[in-house]
Amino acid sequence: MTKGQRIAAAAAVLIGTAAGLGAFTFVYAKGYSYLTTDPAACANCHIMDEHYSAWLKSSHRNVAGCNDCHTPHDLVGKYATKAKNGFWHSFYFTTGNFPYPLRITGGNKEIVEGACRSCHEGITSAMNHGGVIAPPGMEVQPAREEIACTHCHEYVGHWVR
Amino acid sequence: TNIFERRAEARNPFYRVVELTDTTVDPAVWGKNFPIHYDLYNNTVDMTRTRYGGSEAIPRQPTELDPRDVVAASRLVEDPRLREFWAGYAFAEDFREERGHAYMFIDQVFTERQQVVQQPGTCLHCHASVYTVYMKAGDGDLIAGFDRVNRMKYQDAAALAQHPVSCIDCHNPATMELRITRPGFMEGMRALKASQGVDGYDVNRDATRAEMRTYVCGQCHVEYYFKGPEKRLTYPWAKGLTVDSIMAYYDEVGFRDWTHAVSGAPTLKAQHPEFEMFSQGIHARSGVACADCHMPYLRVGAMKVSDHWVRSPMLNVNNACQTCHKQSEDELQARVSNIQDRTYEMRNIAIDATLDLTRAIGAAVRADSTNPRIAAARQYQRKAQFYTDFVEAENSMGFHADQESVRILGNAVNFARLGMATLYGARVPDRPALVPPPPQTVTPHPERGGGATRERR
Amino acid sequence: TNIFERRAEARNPFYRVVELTDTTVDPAVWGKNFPIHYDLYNNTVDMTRTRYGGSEAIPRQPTELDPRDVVAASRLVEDPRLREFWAGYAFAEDFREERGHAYMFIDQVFTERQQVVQQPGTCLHCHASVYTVYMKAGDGDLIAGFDRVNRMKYQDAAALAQHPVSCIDCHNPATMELRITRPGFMEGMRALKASQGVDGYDVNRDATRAEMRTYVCGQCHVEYYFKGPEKRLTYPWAKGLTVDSIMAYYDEVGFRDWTHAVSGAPTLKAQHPEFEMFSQGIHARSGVACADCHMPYLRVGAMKVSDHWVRSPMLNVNNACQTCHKQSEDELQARVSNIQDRTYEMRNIAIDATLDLTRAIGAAVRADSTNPRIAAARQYQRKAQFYTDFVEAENSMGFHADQESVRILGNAVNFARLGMATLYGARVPDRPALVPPPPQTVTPHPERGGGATRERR
Ligand code: HEC
Ligand code: HEC
Ligand code: HEC
Ligand code: HEC
Ligand code: HEC
Ligand code: HEC
Ligand code: HEC
Ligand code: HEC
Ligand code: HEC
Ligand code: HEC
Ligand code: HEC
Ligand code: HEC
Ligand code: HEC
Ligand code: HEC
Ligand SMILES: [Ca+2]
Ligand SMILES: [Ca+2]
Repeated sequence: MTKGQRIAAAAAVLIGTAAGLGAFTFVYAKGYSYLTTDPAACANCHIMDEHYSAWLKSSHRNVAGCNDCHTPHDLVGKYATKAKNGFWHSFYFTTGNFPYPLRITGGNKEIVEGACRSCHEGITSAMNHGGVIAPPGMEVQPAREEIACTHCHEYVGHWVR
Repeated sequence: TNIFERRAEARNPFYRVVELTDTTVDPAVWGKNFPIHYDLYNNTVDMTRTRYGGSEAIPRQPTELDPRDVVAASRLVEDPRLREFWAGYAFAEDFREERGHAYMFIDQVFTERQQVVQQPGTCLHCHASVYTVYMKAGDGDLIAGFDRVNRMKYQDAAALAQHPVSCIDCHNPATMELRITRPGFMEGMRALKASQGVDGYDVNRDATRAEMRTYVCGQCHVEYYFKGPEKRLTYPWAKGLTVDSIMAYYDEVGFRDWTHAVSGAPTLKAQHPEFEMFSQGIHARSGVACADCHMPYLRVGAMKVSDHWVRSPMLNVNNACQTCHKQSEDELQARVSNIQDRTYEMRNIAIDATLDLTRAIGAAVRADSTNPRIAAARQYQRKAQFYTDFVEAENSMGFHADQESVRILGNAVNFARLGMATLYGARVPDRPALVPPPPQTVTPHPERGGGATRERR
Repeated sequence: TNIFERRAEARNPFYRVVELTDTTVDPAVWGKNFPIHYDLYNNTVDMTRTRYGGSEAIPRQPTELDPRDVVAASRLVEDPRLREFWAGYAFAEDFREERGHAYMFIDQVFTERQQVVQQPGTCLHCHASVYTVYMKAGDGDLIAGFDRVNRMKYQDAAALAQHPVSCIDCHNPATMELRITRPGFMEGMRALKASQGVDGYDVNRDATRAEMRTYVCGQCHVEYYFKGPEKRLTYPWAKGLTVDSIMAYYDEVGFRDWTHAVSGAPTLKAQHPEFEMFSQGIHARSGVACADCHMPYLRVGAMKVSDHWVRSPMLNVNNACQTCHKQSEDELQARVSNIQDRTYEMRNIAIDATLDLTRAIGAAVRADSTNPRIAAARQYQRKAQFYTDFVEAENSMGFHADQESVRILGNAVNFARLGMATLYGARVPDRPALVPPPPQTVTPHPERGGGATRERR
């Protein structure tokens, strides 16, 4: 085999095993359920047990599942986040070195804040400076940063304590 | 209001009925655009006591000098020691519990502290809606107006104002964004930030929204003094916000509020340092703002609005605390009382300790005014009194910073102790203060988890 | 460990390899059934300093009397004032930072406090695995065995023990449930509960599991004294857990630990009152247990186990604190340091104040031992010293109860002040202490919400 063919074959084997292993993990860890919106899907991993049981007792049990808060509500954003988190989730799950107890990080926190606002647009409409629409010709300063819902409603999704 | 109204309410919460401009001082006009906020704002006329806070309505016989028929309870009646504590100063004549914002203007106009001494226009800075007054007096230059009104007699300045603090004092009329309108706070923050290495700080430009939800209250709930003949309202923050930094500042500029009538000590008066004390507490450290507890969200119809009925959170525990703390109302009230009882116990000890020293100095002066130890003893009284007064004047009775409040009172008792020792000629050994140990450099051990066995030594 | 192991682990965590009985004292045997717990338990040999806690390994030249080649740092070297503070008592000879549980037995056997005085068997109660020792000495009657060992010479009692506190001292061998094995704590809690109107309290029968996660540590981390000729270990809780109640108890029974060498005052020694101090803090009030911070859950594979490496939480911030607090490790460490610095500042002031009084009494005695004021001054030193020692001996440097710790030190400084005033003959006016105001009876106003307008008075 030429050098090129040899490299291609090696690459194929590599990709094949990776895909195979990935698929196996996918199936074994019930990864396929990850794509659904059923909160039980998250609880496949014991690390999520506490959040799942706390969520079951939360005010959002009947109205918002994990993905209603943890993925953007627009279709593209939803599946892009699923893909990103899906990768990192399985990566960390297998390597196992992540700080416990879990901390939500940057991007995922913004997604959650956005989710609150999309469902609670009505009740929070007055919160940003009274929802004032400046009269024509008057430039409205950007509402400075939004006040974070989690500043007060930190445990609304699941009170894991 | 049924579902349809709720839904409608949700979309454009507030109709613009009137045009609000930078000179619309009357809150009733703002109330046309924001009726809910205006109604809540008006509730500050209500007077209800809490254990250590709130205010009690005391009926009063109106007189020619003071037409008020209801006032807040007198702190001098509640604790008679305070008359001797402030002997020789206006606070020994009339000092009452504070009450709702609605009363701030009439309470200042008619307090007996106005009769015993000619107060300057500076007092108006925190007791009326003065944004428009300063702008007019300075022909559009806020700071020039501020300076001009400071120099006026109080009565003349008061004639220029009509309302207690109102919407225009905290809000930009066009965007309803929070803004700072008080020069005292602007200049105070600039000095504070300069001491932290940040020059040319402009609070309206640089503060975040979360900070503004504290700063709008810090415009007035602060320690202050009148600087120089121009009676310029100054917040003593050039060295920092702790009582120790403020004391160092007053010593450096050699300021005294008055000479104590009993001991002749160069004494300072502390006034309502809520902002300074709060800054040392765990809530401030956790990013909690004054408005989170004193103007919590309130659901009205389909909307959440900030509750503009500014009052003791103990009269509103459900909204003020329970969003962040899941304990019961009784438990939260018990926690606040617990903190306040400890502060109250130490506050009473510190007042006794300071008065013991004050009387001892008085006796020493009467015995022999040339006694060389008197000067040093008076300096200790100055410190003991300011540290004690700093907690006594602060209106949360320790809640805003529980450990700090009691640390300040502990230091006050020690200053009184050292003052007495100086007076008695007991050698006050100056010990090198033990320096706290260095910060923990070691980074915590990685989890050892199972497996890492060690033979036991 | 990969996915397969994780999944397997999750199903049945522990295999029963050996039979554990009520006489299996050796932790290594328990370790066969619970290898992970045993490994973690062994890590207490590790010595790492934190800012105010942990322990520093100090190399030492072994001698005939004391074969230890590593000890913890001496507190008397760190703060030389302590030698004078405890002048005339064993603690002035040798007092070190405490370190891991693994060392508790050898540290007690070889401390110089054993050389200066003949200690009784009572000391063993908190320094070795004594459950089996007491049961054997009492032929199955724990309390009888406890009483018998108390009366023995320490050296004879020590010969009966082999291990530091081990599994059997906190766990029922059959069910692994937590249980109390220390008579001192059983009788202390019975006295405390009786003072709260609950008679015949049996901690093993009546305590909840959550309480047990604190009580197992309260077996030893407490203030104590040896009562009567039978040297019975007694916890002074019959009037309550605050320093004020414990002081009142000691005054009532007229107990002193020793007569102070400098002043002749009837002085008390406070020892490691972690349980008492913690009970006054916000964490205890919120149902947080010692084990939540000092034995937090640790993820080992798919399982969660209580981390039996008992140590300073500052060496384990992620597990110890971040389950409940979202702040970063640096922020949480800064919060602890902040609290500890304030306590350390007041602790140093209180030691100075007490020593000033002690020296002044000593001088007065030398000048004229019949001086009638000496007795009253000595009583003030007794109070100032015990209140100061209560915080100095407590090992969290104020963290367990931040405001309470500083309140105690503030009172200590005041006792020292009053002692000096008594000595100078300054009239100490006994003022009626101001009683805190009545609890808030008014129930908070129902929301006024929109609509309730009031004409402004
Ligand atoms: C109502 C909204 C909401 C729902 C529904 C919800 N969460 Fe969350 N979740 C949050 C918020 C808000 C945070 C961030 C909390 C913080 O750190 O401020 C969070 C954080 C997390 C974290 C990071 C760790 C932590 O506790 O901060 C995990 C893991 C998590 N969620 C998993 C889940 C799972 C699994 C479900 C479904 C069982 C779920 N969430 C459902 C709002 C929600
Ligand atoms: C394959 C096991 C597994 C599944 C299934 C799973 N998680 Fe996680 N999750 C983890 C692990 C492991 C971590 C910690 C690693 C990390 O921080 O990314 C984690 C961390 C998180 C975090 C915080 C980490 C961050 O970076 O913000 C959030 C939020 C979260 N998960 C939400 C969810 C939600 C929502 C679901 C269901 C859609 C879910 N998880 C399903 C294993 C899982
Ligand atoms: C999928 C839509 C959805 C999302 C996303 C969502 N909520 Fe909700 N939430 C609801 C509904 C529906 C209710 C119940 C009806 C109501 O009270 O308005 C509710 C109730 C609440 C309540 C009142 C009950 C309680 O627990 O006090 C709060 C507060 C709240 N949500 C805050 C939040 C916050 C903060 C977030 C983001 C972390 C969030 N919600 C995300 C739909 C949602
Ligand atoms: C400063 C604290 C604070 C912040 C920030 C905050 N809330 Fe609230 N929220 C409250 C309080 C207090 C209440 C209770 C109001 C009442 O019950 O009258 C509340 C109530 C609610 C409710 C209705 C609960 C009910 O009683 O039906 C929802 C929904 C809600 N908040 C969502 C949000 C969302 C979404 C955000 C972010 C945009 C947010 N909150 C930000 C304090 C806060
Ligand atoms: C964590 C909640 C919280 C925050 C944040 C807070 N406070 Fe308070 N405040 C309280 C409590 C609780 C009291 C005690 C009320 C009582 O005793 O009735 C109080 C009392 C007061 C009082 C006296 C009220 C009375 O009834 O006499 C004033 C004035 C005050 N605070 C102003 C402020 C200012 C200014 C800020 C910000 C610098 C602030 N507070 C931040 C909780 C808070
Ligand atoms: C313009 C100055 C000014 C500003 C700005 C201000 N206050 Fe006040 N505040 C006062 C004065 C003056 C009083 C006392 C009124 C009296 O007793 O007549 C008062 C009284 C109070 C009280 C006692 C009310 C009662 O019922 O006893 C509270 C609580 C309080 N303020 C909190 C706040 C908070 C929180 C903010 C910011 C949202 C704030 N204040 C902003 C000047 C101000
Ligand atoms: C820096 C802001 C500020 C300035 C300047 C100021 N006050 Fe006040 N004043 C307050 C605040 C805040 C309160 C409410 C808290 C309190 O009473 O402790 C208050 C309360 C009062 C009260 C009601 C309670 C009492 O003390 O009887 C009176 C009267 C009063 N002030 C008079 C005056 C007078 C006279 C002056 C001028 C010498 C003055 N104030 C200057 C902020 C200020
Ligand atoms: C002592 C300061 C102060 C005064 C006076 C004041 N406000 Fe506010 N107001 C606030 C604060 C603080 C907020 C919360 C702003 C934020 O979260 O960004 C607020 C928010 C608002 C909002 C935004 C919606 C909401 O509820 O959060 C409106 C509308 C409003 N105020 C109207 C008024 C009106 C009308 C008046 C006069 C009747 C008034 N305010 C007087 C401090 C004040
Ligand atoms: C916006 C969130 C928020 C609000 C509103 C709030 N707190 Fe807190 N509180 C905290 C945080 C954060 C801490 C620090 C401990 C922690 O990190 O959990 C804390 C700590 C405390 C503590 C323990 C510290 C101390 O000072 O002893 C008490 C007591 C407390 N809060 C009472 C109250 C009361 C009473 C109110 C209402 C007047 C209130 N809190 C309102 C967030 C809040
Ligand atoms: C809220 C968490 C928390 C709880 C609950 C708690 N502690 Fe602590 N403990 C700490 C912290 C933080 C320190 C300070 C550690 C340092 O300075 O390094 C400490 C220090 C100690 C120390 C000294 C450790 C050393 O390194 O010198 C002892 C002993 C101790 N605690 C015992 C107890 C006992 C006994 C209880 C229950 C009665 C208890 N703790 C409950 C957090 C806690
Ligand atoms: C009621 C339980 C209890 C009793 C009884 C007890 N100890 Fe301790 N001992 C402790 C605890 C808890 C510590 C660790 C905390 C500390 O050192 O402050 C400790 C620490 C020590 C230390 C190590 C630190 C130091 O002080 O140098 C020595 C040595 C010691 N004890 C000796 C003794 C002697 C000798 C006796 C008998 C007079 C005794 N102990 C009685 C509980 C007890
Ligand atoms: C049988 C008595 C006893 C019991 C039970 C006990 N301790 Fe200790 N503990 C000690 C003694 C003695 C020391 C000091 C050992 C030494 O310095 O030699 C100590 C030391 C410590 C230290 C300091 C460790 C270090 O590295 O500096 C901490 C933290 C501690 N104990 C916490 C706890 C907690 C939490 C519990 C309950 C889970 C507990 N202890 C139960 C007797 C006990
Ligand atoms: C100083 C007291 C103490 C000692 C000594 C002790 N433990 Fe524990 N142990 C605890 C506490 C506290 C818990 C938590 C119990 C609960 O949550 O109900 C615990 C829990 C356990 C558990 C239950 C699972 C878990 O991790 O929560 C096992 C198994 C265990 N210990 C084994 C041991 C073994 C083996 C030893 C000796 C090597 C030992 N223990 C020594 C205090 C102790
Ligand atoms: C089991 C839950 C839990 C654990 C574990 C815990 N805390 Fe807390 N902490 C609380 C609660 C509850 C409060 C009271 C405020 C509130 O209600 O949120 C609090 C309050 C505090 C406060 C403010 C009160 C004060 O004393 O100033 C600090 C600081 C704090 N915790 C630090 C810590 C540190 C450091 C640790 C780890 C050593 C820790 N906590 C572990 C639940 C916990
Ligand atoms: Ca002043
Ligand atoms: Ca003792």
